[in-house]
Formats: sequence, structure tokens, C-alpha cells
Amino acid sequence: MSSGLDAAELSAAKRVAIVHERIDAAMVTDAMKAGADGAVCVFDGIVRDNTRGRRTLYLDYEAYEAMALAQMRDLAAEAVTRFKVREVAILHRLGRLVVGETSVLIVVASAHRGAAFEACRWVIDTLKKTVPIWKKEQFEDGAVWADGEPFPEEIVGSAEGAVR
Amino acid sequence: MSSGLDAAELSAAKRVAIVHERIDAAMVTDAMKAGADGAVCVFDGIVRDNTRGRRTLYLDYEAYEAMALAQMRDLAAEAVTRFKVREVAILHRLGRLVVGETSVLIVVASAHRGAAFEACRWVIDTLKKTVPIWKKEQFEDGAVWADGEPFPEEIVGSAEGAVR
Amino acid sequence: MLLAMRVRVLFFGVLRDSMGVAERELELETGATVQEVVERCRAGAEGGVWEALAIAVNQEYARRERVLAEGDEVALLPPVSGGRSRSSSAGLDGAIV
Amino acid sequence: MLLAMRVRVLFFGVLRDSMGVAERELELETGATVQEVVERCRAGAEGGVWEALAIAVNQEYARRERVLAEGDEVALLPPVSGGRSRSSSAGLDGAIV
Repeated sequence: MSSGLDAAELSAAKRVAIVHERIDAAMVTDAMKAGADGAVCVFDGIVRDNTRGRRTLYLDYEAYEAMALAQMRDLAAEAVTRFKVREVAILHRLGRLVVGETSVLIVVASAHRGAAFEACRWVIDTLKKTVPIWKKEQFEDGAVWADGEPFPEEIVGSAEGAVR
Repeated sequence: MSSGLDAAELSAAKRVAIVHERIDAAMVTDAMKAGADGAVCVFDGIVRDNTRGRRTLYLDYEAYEAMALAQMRDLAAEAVTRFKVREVAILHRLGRLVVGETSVLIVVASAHRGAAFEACRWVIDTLKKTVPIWKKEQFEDGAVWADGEPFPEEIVGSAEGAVR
Repeated sequence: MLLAMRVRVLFFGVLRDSMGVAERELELETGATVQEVVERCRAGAEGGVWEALAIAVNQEYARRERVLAEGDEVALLPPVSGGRSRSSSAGLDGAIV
Repeated sequence: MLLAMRVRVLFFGVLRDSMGVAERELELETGATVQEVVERCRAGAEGGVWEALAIAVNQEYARRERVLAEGDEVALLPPVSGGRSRSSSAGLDGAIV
């Protein structure tokens, strides 16, 4: 009441973050576990050495940072409500990442495994369609902004509205 | 040819194990990552502090160890084939585990996230129905062998055959 | 033409590269919508990404009909590509830029 | 009765507790099947787990009709419960033992 942040919001603020340094998956996962949990599902998105056989040197991630963070917080909160899991962490790294490094980490802690898997999958699928982050992929012979997946209908409005 | 184990088998032997000490999820996950991977999905099964509200003190896991290990190796190999993921690790711990400790760890590394999630989920679901491991749960007022899920039809044979 | 308000327009990803700037300021008439910002920015610009954009106003997704106000932050967002592994059903890669 | 072979029978989990031993040796006639091992062990034993058992012969799942051979290792396996989190569709807990 005095701080303007309740315990749940405070916790959510620590669990959802945009970072510019290496993501320590083990530290995040260990910090998430609580006595009521029986299942932890982790999605660790890492930089692959190729896209369709073309060798990747590195990726540059950039974001509309304030909006992306707000969207990630909304996603974490909605996943808790929708799948009735105990807690969700979402971290995304920006800047230059080399092969093998973690760009996004999602951790879901839950009493039961079904909900943990479903929430984790839903968060990464939704993040990739709605959170304003972009990556430019550097190949040996040039750089490409990766094609994103099309925005969901509820974000762009009707096709008519979008094209007019 | 000289050793009798090819590289894939040798790798599989290290990735699938029954252990009696603490499982180091971070070490296993980091060791799994390779350049061709874009997605790592981890399922970390941990000891919960209660079962339906009854407080759990600890769990004792036991196995038909040689058979369990063979089954786990088969599961890992089948997951790779069925879901076309690059590699699967399955570790299960036996003995006495306290709240918060990892009993089972499944790690799937893959180029794409869909296959990683599906393989990971399939492995834990199948393991829980077919791999001969049992747990006895110690509560404050007594111990219970946890009910397992019924065996799949292909394992017990026809219901007629089973009951006769 | 009565110019009654200013908005800040942000460009991201491939759009920032093709515009050559990360942001610009626009003067608009009272009652102008998001759609008018898109059309003003698009005038003279090339490329197909314009059809697939999402728009955020003050960091929340907004429809093209949304009426703007003085000082609004309008972001033009190409399809996002965070995370890492691409679903196998996704489209082709973009061209080299 | 011609006793022509011996098999080793292993008990696990709740079954080991209720049998009071982890294993026993059985003498069987030539041509005896898995089903006969189950019936011999079940004689005089109590509890409902017998209906839900799986059987392994030499560490592989086997059907009740499987004909046994000298020296076979026959394991009687209650429904397994490895891993940790139970699916919400699972049945009730067992009784205190």
C-alpha cells in the first residue's frame, strides 16, 4: 500500500527483463523453484550457426525496449492466469550475440507438468508474434533483417484497415 | 569398428543415465548445446512439498535399474528419430530426495522449437508410463507407494491376457 | 492547412534502415489518425514491408483509425523476430540489405 | 510333476513390500508361461495390484503367454511412478502402507 507495488508485482518485475549481458539460465531456473513446484519447463533459445544452410556469423537484436518489456510483463501475467502455473520468467537479450548464446529464456514453474509445458510453449509462440524485438542476421556475404511472423489479426486490425 | 561402439552410441551412453547423486541441470544443458541448435527445451521434475495438500517429507525412488536404463536409452533414440531433434538427454535420480531436488531431467536440443517441445513432452509422458521406476512418498503420518499411471496396452497385452 | 499538433514517429528494424533515420517529428491536423502517419511516412518510400506493419501509439498496439493527440509517440513496427528458433511454417527470409 | 527349470522372480515397489522379499526362485515345468509365474506368486498374496502388473522377462516387457526358459529373470512390475509431477488426470493415491 505504501510502496505502490504489491509482492506479486515486485516479483514479476524481477522475473521479466530485457538484458544486454549473458543470460545465466541456471541462476534464473534455480531462483524460480519453490516448494509447491513439481515441474519446471525451460525454453532456451540459442543462436544457431546457420539459417537454411547459410552460415551465421552473429545476430544483432534490437527492441522497442519500453514497449517490449511491458508486453513481456503482460505475457508472463497472462500465462499465470491462463494456465494456472505458479510463476513465469521471461528474459530477452539485446545486442550482438554469437553462435550458442541464449537470446531468450522462458522458465515456467508449476505443480504439474502439463500446465508447465503448455504455458512455456504459449509464451514463446506469443512472444515471437507480438513483442517488438527484431534481429539482423550477419552472414559471410551480407546482413538480413529476419522476416518476422505476420502480426496476429487483433494487433494489426482488419486487413482492410491495414491496407485501406 | 574396433571399439564396438560408434560415436552416436557413445554419446547416447553419456546422455542417458541413472544417478544416485544430485543432478546438475546447468551442466547437462550446457554440454548439450551445439552450433546447429536453435532451441533447447528442458523438463526439470522436482520434489514438491505436498501431494494433494498432504505435506511431503521426502521421496525414495527405486528402479529395476538395468531395465530402466535400457528403456531410457530406447526412449532417447526413439525421440530423436520420431521428432527429428538433434539430441536428447534423460537423467533420473534414485534414492532419497528432499523437497526441491531434481528427480528427472530431460533436455532436448533441436534446430527448431516445435520439435524440441514435442519431443521433451513425449519423453516425460512416456517415461512415466513405461520406465520401471517407483517412488515411495514419506508423509508425516506414514509412507505411500505412489500410484503409477496404468501401463499402456502394448506393454501389458490384452486386458483378457492380463487378468485371464 | 491548419497544423495543430506534433507527434513523434519511431522506425524499427528493416524500416529504420530503409528510412535512414530512427525517428522523425510530424506535424498533423487536429483529428489526424494513425493511418495518416503511415501514409505520410510511406510517401516516396519503397519496399513491401508497409503492408505488414503494426503500429503502436504510446507503446501500445493501435488500429489505423486511432485518432492522435499532441505529443503522441507513434511507432511503426515491422513483423517482429525476437526469440531464436523459427517455426518451420514461417515464410522465406528477407532479401540481403 | 516334472520340474525341469528354474527362474528367478523379482518384485518391485509395493509388490516387494507386500511379498516381504525382493526376489525368489521358482521351479517350473518345461513350457511354463509368464502367467503361471504370476499365479504361483499370487497364491495366498493379497491386494489389488496383481491386476495392473506388467511383466518383464530378461529386462524386456513380455506378455502373459510368453514361454519361459531355464534361468530366465522374470520381473513383476507394479505401475511405474518415476519422474515427478503427476498428470492431473491420474487416479487417487494408494493407501498408507
